[in-house]
Amino acid sequence: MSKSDLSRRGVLKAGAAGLATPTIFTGAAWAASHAGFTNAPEGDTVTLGFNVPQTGPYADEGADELRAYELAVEHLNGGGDGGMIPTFSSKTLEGNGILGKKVEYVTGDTQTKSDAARASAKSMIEKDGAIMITGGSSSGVAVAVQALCQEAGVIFMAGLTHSNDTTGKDRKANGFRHFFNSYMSGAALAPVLSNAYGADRKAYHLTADYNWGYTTEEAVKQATEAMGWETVNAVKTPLTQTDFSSYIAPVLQTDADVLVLNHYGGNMVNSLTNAVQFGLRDKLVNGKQFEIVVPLYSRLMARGAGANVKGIFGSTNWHWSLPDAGSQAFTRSFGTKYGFPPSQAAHTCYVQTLLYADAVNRAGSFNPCAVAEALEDFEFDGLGNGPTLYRGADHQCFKDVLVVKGKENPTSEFDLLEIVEVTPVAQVTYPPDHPQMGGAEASLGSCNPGA
Amino acid sequence: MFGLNSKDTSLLLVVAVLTLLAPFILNPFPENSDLAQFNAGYPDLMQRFVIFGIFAIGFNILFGLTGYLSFGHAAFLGVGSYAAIWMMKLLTLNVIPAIFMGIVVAGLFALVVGFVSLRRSGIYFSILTLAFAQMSYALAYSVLTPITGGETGLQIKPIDRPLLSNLEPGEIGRANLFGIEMGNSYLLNVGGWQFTFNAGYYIAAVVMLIAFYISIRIFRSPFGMMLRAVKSNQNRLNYTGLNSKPYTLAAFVISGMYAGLAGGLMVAMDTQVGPERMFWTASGEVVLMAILGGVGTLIGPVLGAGMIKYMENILSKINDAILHQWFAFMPDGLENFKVAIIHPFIGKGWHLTLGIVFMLVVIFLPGGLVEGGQRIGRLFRRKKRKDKPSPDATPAE
Amino acid sequence: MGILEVKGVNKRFGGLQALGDVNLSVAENTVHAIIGPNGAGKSTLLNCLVGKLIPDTGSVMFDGQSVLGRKPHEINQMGISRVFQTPEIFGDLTVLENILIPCFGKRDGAFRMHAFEQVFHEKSLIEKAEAILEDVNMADKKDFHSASLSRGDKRRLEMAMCLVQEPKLLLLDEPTAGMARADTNNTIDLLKEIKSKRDITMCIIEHDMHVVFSLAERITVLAQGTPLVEDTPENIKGNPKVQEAYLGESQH
Amino acid sequence: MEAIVLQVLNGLDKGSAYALIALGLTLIFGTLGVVNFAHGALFMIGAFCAVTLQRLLSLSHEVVDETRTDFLGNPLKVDVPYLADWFGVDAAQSIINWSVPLAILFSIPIMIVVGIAMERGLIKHFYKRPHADQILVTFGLAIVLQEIIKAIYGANPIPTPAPPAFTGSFDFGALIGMENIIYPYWRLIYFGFAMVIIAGVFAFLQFTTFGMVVRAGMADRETVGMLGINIDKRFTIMFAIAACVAGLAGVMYTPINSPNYHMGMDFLVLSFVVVVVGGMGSLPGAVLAGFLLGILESFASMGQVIDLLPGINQIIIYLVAIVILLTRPRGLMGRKGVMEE
Repeated sequence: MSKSDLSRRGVLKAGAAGLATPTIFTGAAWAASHAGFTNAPEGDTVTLGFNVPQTGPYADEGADELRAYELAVEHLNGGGDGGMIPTFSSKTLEGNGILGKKVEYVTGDTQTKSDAARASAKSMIEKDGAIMITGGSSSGVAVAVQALCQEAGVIFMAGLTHSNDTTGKDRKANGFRHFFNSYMSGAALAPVLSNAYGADRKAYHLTADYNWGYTTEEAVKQATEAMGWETVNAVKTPLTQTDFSSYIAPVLQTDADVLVLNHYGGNMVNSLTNAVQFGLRDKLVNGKQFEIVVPLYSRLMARGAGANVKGIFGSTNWHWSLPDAGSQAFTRSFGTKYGFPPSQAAHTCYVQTLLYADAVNRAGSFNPCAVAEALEDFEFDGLGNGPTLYRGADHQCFKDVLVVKGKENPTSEFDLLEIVEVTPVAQVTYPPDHPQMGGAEASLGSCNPGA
Repeated sequence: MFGLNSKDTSLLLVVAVLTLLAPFILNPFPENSDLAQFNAGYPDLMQRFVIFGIFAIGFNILFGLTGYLSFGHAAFLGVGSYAAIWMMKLLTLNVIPAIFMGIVVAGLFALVVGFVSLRRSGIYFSILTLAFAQMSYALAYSVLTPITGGETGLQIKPIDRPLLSNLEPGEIGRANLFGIEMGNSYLLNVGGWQFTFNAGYYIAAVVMLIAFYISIRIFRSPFGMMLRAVKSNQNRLNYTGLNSKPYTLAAFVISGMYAGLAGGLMVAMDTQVGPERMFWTASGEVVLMAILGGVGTLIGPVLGAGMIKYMENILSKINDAILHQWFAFMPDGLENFKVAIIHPFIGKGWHLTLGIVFMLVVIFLPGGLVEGGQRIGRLFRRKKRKDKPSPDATPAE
Repeated sequence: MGILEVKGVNKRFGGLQALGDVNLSVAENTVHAIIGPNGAGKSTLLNCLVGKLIPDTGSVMFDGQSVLGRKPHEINQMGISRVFQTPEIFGDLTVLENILIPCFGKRDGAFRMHAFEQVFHEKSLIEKAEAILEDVNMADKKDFHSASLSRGDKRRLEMAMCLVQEPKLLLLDEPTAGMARADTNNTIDLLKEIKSKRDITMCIIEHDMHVVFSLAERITVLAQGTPLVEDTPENIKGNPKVQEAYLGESQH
Repeated sequence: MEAIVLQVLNGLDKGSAYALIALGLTLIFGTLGVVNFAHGALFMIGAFCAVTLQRLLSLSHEVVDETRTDFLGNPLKVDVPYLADWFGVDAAQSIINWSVPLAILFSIPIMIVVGIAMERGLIKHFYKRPHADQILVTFGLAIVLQEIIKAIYGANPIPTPAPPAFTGSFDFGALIGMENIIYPYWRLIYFGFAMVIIAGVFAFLQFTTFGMVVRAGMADRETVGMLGINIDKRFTIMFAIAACVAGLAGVMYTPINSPNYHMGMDFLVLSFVVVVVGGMGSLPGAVLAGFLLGILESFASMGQVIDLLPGINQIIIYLVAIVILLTRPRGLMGRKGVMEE
């Protein structure tokens, strides 16, 4: 392996050897004085910060995100088969880095805690000179790091974050989300559920007792009630809960015939396992088969729950079995390198990196405000979800949403979900001031370039 | 000087000099060298060093002096943070009222928790404090979301219009001290080195020095002596006409106020609060800091805090690509071998390293890092005095 | 009227009558011993005096004030100091600090928030503490870790801690328990010396007759929780009831 | 009424796990005087014994299936367990399905070895050290153990289902004349298993000479030491037994919730609360407190209760702990002077 400078400032410093060159910066951030924005790349490299959970319960998801980032960097720098670059509708990426600068990266551990995630992101910005921060596997972290990036004047390209708040009431001018959200899950799932299970259903919600749980419950509730469903009860469960038996058992006592598990990660694995244990899926209520729904699916969760996910509906941002050229190219590229197909978290992280790089190229500058402008209302295709709009009003991507269900006969431990329906983007679009998204009060603020 | 004896004065001066020169000391490696990865002299980490130093100093006043092991101290840090950020959101972006509010609210909370918990001692006390902290965490995460922001916590938003700050419409407020923003920095390039002098760090450092000075005074005061007597023999203290209850409660509240100060400073440096700041692992962390550094010593907790934060922030950022760079000069086989050996201990494996370090320190250095330092010191002295008669019995500390 | 007046004190533990109608009067500036076989209720009585136990009925007056319902530290502040069976000292502190604590307690009361003053600035208290150490022949050990002292020194230190408070009444709970004969004699000498140097009332609970007869001016014999007799040592020596009480004990 | 019966069952079930872990913790604390923060890790290692056995039984070789393709369009490689080669596909599947019950046997020797290694290698040197040191070193050990498991098995939960024979539910209601009370077989088995283990431990302590010495040691260590009994060896054995109890609790827990590397830490704090509420050093106290807190937690999670007191389900255990410790200074059944200094 060749020896290269880790720090983007290294080259410059070597030139200044022997001289003491004090520079005073005012303003919150860290900037090279001449460029007018934080961490303006000098020399022939640019540093990106990949901030993913490496410890804690989401460590495996973080590891998958990191794989995707490394792949993206390889492709941006002209290595490998280029992945989705050839299928991407925008053609500014030529395998020569970003704006001709070679892409380097630093990694950090969010620990899925907002304090740790901010510390890690700050170290990337302050110490390593990262120009863009991306990654994460929970909405709490995404909101916290997004606010930090806004303050510091760098771009934040969110990783896996599904809460409405990220681009809803907590949206920021410097933050962008490709991943879908609770509202879209609800809007995509409701029609499929009503087709599959009928319009006359009584739903019982178990909801993780924190922000993401609230937004997801609200979204699914509204969407299904609009289809004619009735919500019997909604019970909040503590995040730290491991055994859900005492929440599942009361479901048996009601006349509910659908259980909605607004849980993610370990919570979802346990609550679903417990629900199946209690025989809910074998139950008949009012002559109808009892059903379970998981609004947000991920492959790792499906793996953790094992056979229990079979036949259970949920939504997901992307799945490797999608037939379009972009998805195929990415799956091939990722699978060849790592030996298994990518997860939705890997996909969104990869895409976010490419979108950022392309936006910089189109803007012709690393200046966050220029990049933000290039991303706003940008329409693109070929990155796996069909034609997509990066809406300028809230920095949320609008694209098709996948409704999936647990596969009956998986061929491998990665082949656990099958696509039931691709919900068209029109059905999941909402106005930027939608009440679930913080209403009229929510605002991006203005873009902050740092210096 | 400062009303301290000469030994403590010199300790304070050494700590002051080290703290003020930290931007140099923590950046020993030139920017473009492979070892620059180990540099810790960037604002965020330096701020964390001193803030967690304050937290650990405060914890040590309770645990080190009275022997009461609180397992819920992070709750006071969290409560202090929430109080501080609300102050910034509502009243002013100046950090002083925010920090002050953090101290006051944490102190009041500590008064309540301490009043109840100190009715028991030993592990029963520990579990009571743990229970209070876990309840605070659980409630802040869930039903108190309107006040705490729940999982996503609180940040300063464009809609926040503090009463005393004149912000432009749409401008997001930033924490400042009479106009000096915490993020302001001064960069000094010398040769291949780059040193960062950050306003926030120096404000926090001065606060830490004051906190450290107060803790020395407390340690050497009659009050501090009473607290050590509580740890040593509470029964005797009561039969000596002294009421141990108010002493322990006062120590608990002071220690809670230190935690609140740390919490307030955290918000001042980085305007964000999340509930996981109050989780039991955060309380456990400060216990580890104190024990790792040396319980009951003045400087130990600060060292312990520095060590844990260093590992958390530096080790976790080393990835395989960096390892390959370090060993690039080796033949490929050896390079890969070395990388494979080190791989489990860095990046995502930094917890493993942390666990091993705890075990090693506790096994071999029961007095923490301070004892390690003393042993090294003694080793040198013994070499020097080889010919002289052996030093007399160790004086009592 | 004695400095300590115990009237009609009863204390039961479940079915066991530990103290039954105890009356006791300790005259000021005397050495009063309470003796009795094991289980006679000596320690229970003592604990009732210092606030560790509260009698079911009866009154305990010290210097004209009731001690009942007061906490140990309040009773100590009234002027009762206590020496324990096994020396209770602050093992983690130095000898000098052990003495300084009661000095501060004496001067500042049960609690004072003197968190910002410095111990080493308190010159007068330190001198006072050093003087008392001189009295008990421990001046040369003032910087020792007190946990490292010999048992005899610990006993002396504990005495010094009590004396520095200038108590009106010093309670001694078997001060020579478990000591070798030589140590016992040293302790007797120490107590005699203390007594000779100042006006102090002492109340000794003791098992060892040798100690009792060397020191006491009056003796109360306790048996099965009730005072048997109270008299001068000479009279006690010849009292058949006392011998019976002790003989009765030695038979089982 | 049905709801209450169900929650009692849930409580007993949760309580079983709490009680088993607390029992082991108390055994170690009572006999060895050591506060073992690595006890949760032992529970976790037990659970991963089941995972390991499942993996061992399904050790496979790859067979290329030309008729199907994998995600890259190459011929699908199908993992065929060696067991399937030897016994046929169906028999192999049923053996693998039974890996959790089989793991009970598999885990006992492993837990004994782990327990002995931990005691001899580390804990032994900490008998005379302050509790704070014990806590720190065992906490460090717990981190190391869980990171090792994470490095091998990843951070994601791993499904380890119960044998198909036990996956159904038992119609409990029919038994007591109520409707709608069905309860999963495996949870009932877990409860029964916990009762057997608890009874076994108590019988062992009550009716064997070994147990008597240990009990005497729990009451008064010094005296027993002076009797010239080799207490060291007995300590090691007790530690191994406690490790086994924790390990078995872990093995049997796997079908209830998929095991992951931090399950030990999840239980650690709760089980400490349980031990302290029961009273430090009291075995019956630990068991009683385990079931009590389990049942209260279950009741607190009922919708009607949460509607009345929002958030009560989040804090019930800690709230109860505070109330009990304030009204009963040494927990439910604690002795005076234990861990109070």
